[in-house]
Amino acid sequence: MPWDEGLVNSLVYDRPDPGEGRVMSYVGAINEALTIALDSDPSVLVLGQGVDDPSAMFGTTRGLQDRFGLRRVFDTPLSEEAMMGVSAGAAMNGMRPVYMHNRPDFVLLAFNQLVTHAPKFHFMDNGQTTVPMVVWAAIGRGWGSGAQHSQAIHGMLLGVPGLKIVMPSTPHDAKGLLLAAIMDNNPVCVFEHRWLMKKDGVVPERPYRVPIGKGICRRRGRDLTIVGASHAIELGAQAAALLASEGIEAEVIDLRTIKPLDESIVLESLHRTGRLLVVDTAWATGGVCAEVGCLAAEKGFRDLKAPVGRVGLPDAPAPAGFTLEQFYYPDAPRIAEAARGLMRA
Amino acid sequence: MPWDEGLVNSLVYDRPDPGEGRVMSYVGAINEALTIALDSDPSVLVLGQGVDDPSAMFGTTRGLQDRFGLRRVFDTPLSEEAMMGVSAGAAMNGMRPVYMHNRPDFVLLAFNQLVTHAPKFHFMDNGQTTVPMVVWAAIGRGWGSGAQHSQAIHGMLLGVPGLKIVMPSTPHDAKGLLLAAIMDNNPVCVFEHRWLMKKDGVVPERPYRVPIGKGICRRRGRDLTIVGASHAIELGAQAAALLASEGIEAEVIDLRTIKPLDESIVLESLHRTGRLLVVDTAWATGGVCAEVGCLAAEKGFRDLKAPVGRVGLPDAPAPAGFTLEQFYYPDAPRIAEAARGLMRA
Amino acid sequence: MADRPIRYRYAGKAAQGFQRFAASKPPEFLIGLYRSMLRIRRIEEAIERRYREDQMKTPIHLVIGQEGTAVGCCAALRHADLLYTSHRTHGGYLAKGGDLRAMLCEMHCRVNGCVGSRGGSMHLVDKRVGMAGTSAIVGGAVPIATGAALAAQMKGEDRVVVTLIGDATTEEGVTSESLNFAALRGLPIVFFCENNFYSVQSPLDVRQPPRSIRAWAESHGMAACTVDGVNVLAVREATSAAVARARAGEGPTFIEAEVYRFRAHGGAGDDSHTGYRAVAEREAWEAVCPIAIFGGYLTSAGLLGDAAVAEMEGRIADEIDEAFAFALASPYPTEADLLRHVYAE
Amino acid sequence: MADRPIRYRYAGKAAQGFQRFAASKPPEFLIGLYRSMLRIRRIEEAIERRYREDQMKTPIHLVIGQEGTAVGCCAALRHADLLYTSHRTHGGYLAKGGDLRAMLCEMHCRVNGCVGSRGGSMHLVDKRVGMAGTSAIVGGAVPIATGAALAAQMKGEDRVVVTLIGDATTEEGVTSESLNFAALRGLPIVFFCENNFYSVQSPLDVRQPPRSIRAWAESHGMAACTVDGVNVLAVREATSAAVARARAGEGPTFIEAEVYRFRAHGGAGDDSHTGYRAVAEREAWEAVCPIAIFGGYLTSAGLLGDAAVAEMEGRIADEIDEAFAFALASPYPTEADLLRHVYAE
Ligand SMILES: Cc1ncc(C[n+]2csc(CCOP(=O)(O)OP(=O)(O)O)c2C)c(N)n1
Ligand SMILES: Cc1ncc(C[n+]2csc(CCOP(=O)(O)OP(=O)(O)O)c2C)c(N)n1
Ligand SMILES: [Mg+2]
Ligand SMILES: [Mg+2]
Repeated sequence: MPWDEGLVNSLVYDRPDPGEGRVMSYVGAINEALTIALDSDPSVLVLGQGVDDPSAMFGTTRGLQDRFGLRRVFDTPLSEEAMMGVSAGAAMNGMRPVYMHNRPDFVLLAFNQLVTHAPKFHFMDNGQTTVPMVVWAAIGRGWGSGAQHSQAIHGMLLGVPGLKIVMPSTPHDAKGLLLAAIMDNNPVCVFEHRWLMKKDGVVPERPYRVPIGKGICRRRGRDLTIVGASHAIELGAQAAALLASEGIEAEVIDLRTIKPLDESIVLESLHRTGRLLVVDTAWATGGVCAEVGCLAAEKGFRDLKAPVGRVGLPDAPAPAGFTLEQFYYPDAPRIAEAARGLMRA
Repeated sequence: MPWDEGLVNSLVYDRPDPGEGRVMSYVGAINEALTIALDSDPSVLVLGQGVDDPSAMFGTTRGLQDRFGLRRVFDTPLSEEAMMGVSAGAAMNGMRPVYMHNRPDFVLLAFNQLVTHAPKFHFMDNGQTTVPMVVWAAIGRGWGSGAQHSQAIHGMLLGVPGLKIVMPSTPHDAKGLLLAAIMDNNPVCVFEHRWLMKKDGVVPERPYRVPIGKGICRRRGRDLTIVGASHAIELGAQAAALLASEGIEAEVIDLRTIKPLDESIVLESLHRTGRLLVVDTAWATGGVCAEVGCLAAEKGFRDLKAPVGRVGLPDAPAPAGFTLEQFYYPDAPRIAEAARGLMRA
Repeated sequence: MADRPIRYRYAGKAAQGFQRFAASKPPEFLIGLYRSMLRIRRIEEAIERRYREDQMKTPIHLVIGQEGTAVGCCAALRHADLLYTSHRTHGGYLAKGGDLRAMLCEMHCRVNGCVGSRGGSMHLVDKRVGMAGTSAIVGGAVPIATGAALAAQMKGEDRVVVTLIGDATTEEGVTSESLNFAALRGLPIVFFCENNFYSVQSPLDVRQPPRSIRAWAESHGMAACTVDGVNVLAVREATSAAVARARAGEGPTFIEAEVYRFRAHGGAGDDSHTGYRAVAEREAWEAVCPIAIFGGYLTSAGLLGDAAVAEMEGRIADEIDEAFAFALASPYPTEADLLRHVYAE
Repeated sequence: MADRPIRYRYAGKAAQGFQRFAASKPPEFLIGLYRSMLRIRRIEEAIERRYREDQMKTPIHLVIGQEGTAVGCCAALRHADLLYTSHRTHGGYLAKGGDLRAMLCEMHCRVNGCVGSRGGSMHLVDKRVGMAGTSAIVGGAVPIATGAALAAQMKGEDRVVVTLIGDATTEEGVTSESLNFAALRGLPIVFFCENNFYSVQSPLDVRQPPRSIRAWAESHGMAACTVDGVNVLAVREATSAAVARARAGEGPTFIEAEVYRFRAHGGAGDDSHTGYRAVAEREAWEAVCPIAIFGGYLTSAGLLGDAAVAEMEGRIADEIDEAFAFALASPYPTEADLLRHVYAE
């Protein structure tokens, strides 16, 4: 899919977290996390449509079945709702399933289990049961994925009590957040973005966890705060680079976890910069943009020097054709333009 | 369920829209809307679990099957996902189904059809097909409904392009919005609230539509704006009455439609009052509170004199027991207290 | 109003059906089954009677008339085996060895209810006795039970999972998905379907075409049988065979038992007079009350006398009185309890 | 790498299977079927060849090898009958009378594509020819087609609905739900299952236990049959019988046809070498290519000669060249197109 890849590769991105570790790909980092988890905890399972097929879930599950066996790494029927419930039931009885989906769109088939069951049992039975499971999916974009194969649904889940949602933006975090998610005793959704899959980054070899619920500052700046997660951080960082060349210093805050949200990292940055732009890979209406924007108005109001800005998808389904896609998806120039608007406001 | 009813009836509520019409119950108003729609348009269908049973969907569908026949008013199997798709397919082929659910929780089983299919077809096939269907559900609260029978899911759907969502607060609007929804050429969700079902109000006898996408001011006030929809308006109005006795004049804006949102009515009110409190029957995180709060910070920032406030459910599943329920659900005193906080801020 | 025609007739052998199964069983065992059914009946009757006093603020779904299935089924289980049910929990909970006090406390919204007043009647869970999970969403527990069976299989535990479902539950797609997965993996699970011909007030024939539920289940590739649901011994025998098969690693079984509920779907009292089913239909089934016919059989076989029954009744009545008194004297949860167990540590 | 063993073998009569059905048919009719299959094959091959040029930025799912089902099935339909398909749309669209130019424009992301570049290859829809709806969500179109059949039944239209599904589609719960509803209502619909033994790269036996898909469908209470999917005449005959039944008000039919796709699940070229299926398996099925064996039969029956075939090929090649040229010369959508048709008027 060269059209896509051309676009993806044109995104210049500074290596994050230079330090201990080797340069490896995002996919490799996920594969390593799964390997460590399977290796160190016999209760970990990896399941999902095609996790053992030649394309191996973008490569993230490559080799796992050979190494850990058919029992622990397995393909599933096309029954998203049941397999989500099966994962919850297994989790309630001592296993730690990692249920992987090619696309978040398919998770919508399982909302009854994901929303009304898995995250509520622990509360409903007064703490008798825990439901340590991971639901993993990679947001599609481009190459004509279209309206039914590119939905970013994380914003829909912000109001679901008992659920945690992480969205890594670097290979380092992809490994560390996935390990944290697998070891967490709650249902955790891990939403990846396809455009991150081939990025390289520095990844420590040892097992480590990136704490769930804590954001990180990716770039310091005094003029405004750009907040986001996952691929939005890549776009935000590019925009920040554009802005820097114009003398505007943007701080880039990577939420890493969107539920529970690290409110203080956002509010502290806002305190310094006074301006907030929220960027998300999903629709601008509702979702992360709305939540973080409202948070600023609610708890950071005294620091706000300008209106809150949001950059996300317009209120339309994703078109399939690549020309329409280019109008549809926000990019660094558009983010930078929104930031300039806030600076003028 | 007298415990519940005691609580419901203790809510004093001024009759809205005095004017043309008779006093009738909320349930009666819905029944009248369905009757008019079935009577005037042979393509209208009413379906749902138990729409023809003795309890008749809270009474809203009472008598419809006798009058319009088994073909047009019918019970369904327990197959929420398929029946949502059946409704969409029928709508795409000339019918106008009104698919009714006892509780929004059951709509979650059909999110694949509701989110990924019905609202996208018109866009995806370039306008060839329209999908005029109504998905109706009444939010549960109280009497031990618990975590799986009281979810208010409207906030999850705010980011779904192509969908409209209405939430009436009075019998007048229940009739007018439902008629507008049935005549609309798009999928429209109508979320009711159980606690409104037995309220009386003045309802014109004639067919009329309350326009989708337009809010209404329920009470004038200069000090702050309380925004909400459905049962939140009842609570907001009570809170406004409490506040008035202390000299605080709250304006109460009833959104009526939460998607597409009537931004201007919110922003105009905010322009007058400078303070915004959003009240919702769902979780305060994400959803309507976040969206309207962010809107204020984005487009009404210059008018904001104080932080935005939100009152909704805490980030926990609904407990079943009535003592816990009372701690869980916000009421007028709590809304008033939040308003006082904004006045002091 | 004239009664409507009888739709669903009992097809079994009533008291004539016991001899075949009773022969080889010790008297204490048979009397134990009788006592267990009688106890459930009396508990349900007490709940029903006292429900009108409004101390139990929870939706109830009585099993009066369906004691034969709950008791017969659980009599085939060991303590370590797991039971999952839907909304209709009382019979399963008690038959699985549940704690009456904990149940009544739950129904009275007390903090020492089996789930601390978070679940109410529809969500009785008690891991101490293998009452492993319940869902108020029809079909919701089915894949979860399947996942529990997967966990048992993977961990090599000598543990069988049973899930009690209703006839309408077979209409939910997730049930088909779960049967497929259970058959595919040869899981140690028994799907026990109590076909009581109604879903709330909707009769089977408006929800399913004339076809056999058993054959439908069988077509998923698993063993399946039908059993007379009013015959506690037949139920026990069929379940034992299924459980033995599961324990031997021979995979899942689906059991369909025709039964009848003598009361309304929910709440206290019968509702046949509302016209959705014939009063005569209910009466015809009451004539084959699972307790009365088994009692009759035991009496005629010389295993049970009036004195023994009187003693049983006395003990049960005392237990019930004591448990109610205990519940009514128990404390309510406090506000501090509300936010516990939203997330697991 | 040694080839893996063959899992799925052809069980039909190949060329010996035609005589039975051909006898009564006029030669033009038979030749028309051949031409139709050949045309689809050549179109698919051209798409495949040119796909590597990167002008078609859309995920493709070729039907090469499965022409017999698409053509045989649609040959039993009238213009007014409706076809719904999943992601694998090309065969159905062309066989139903679709417009090659509109299809190729769509695949080239042009504004005059059949859905204006909003859908791409997975969403070919064209109401002019009864290509009524497609979904890229497996099973997504099944209840929608069922709803279309409901509409046809209610409106008394002489219209039959067919939905083409895959083997994996029977694992989605919504399919079971839809079959139940169609059988319950005796809807004029044909569920046509192309069992090609794979879902992407997952073989049938890791997704379903050894059981018959036909028997499973039948257990829902509808007529069901199996047919040799490489025999275009047998497919046509079976579909005609099903359609006649539907038209006569005798309800739905499920048809299972065993077929094989010669190419990868998606994209250009075969992928058997990756090891998920045997190369020898593909080759064995290629030996019973639906076009070759039918061509062989027609030749041996004296109905088709080299010259006629050459002429056919020439015309088809011209049509294809012209349509590609047309597509490549067609305009792209503009930004103004993006937000059209989000909502219907
Ligand atoms: C998904 C879903 N749809 C609808 C309901 C409402 N509901 C609660 S119980 C019930 C009846 C279920 O019937 P069945 O499975 O036969 O069990 P029974 O009540 O007869 O024991 C229904 C429709 C629900 N709880 N969940
Ligand atoms: C609900 C859902 N799950 C998974 C997918 C990914 N997917 C796309 S096509 C496909 C294979 C479907 O197999 P089958 O129904 O047999 O059709 P075939 O591709 O063999 O024609 C899968 C799994 C999807 N599109 N939708
Ligand atoms: Mg039932
Ligand atoms: Mg297939």
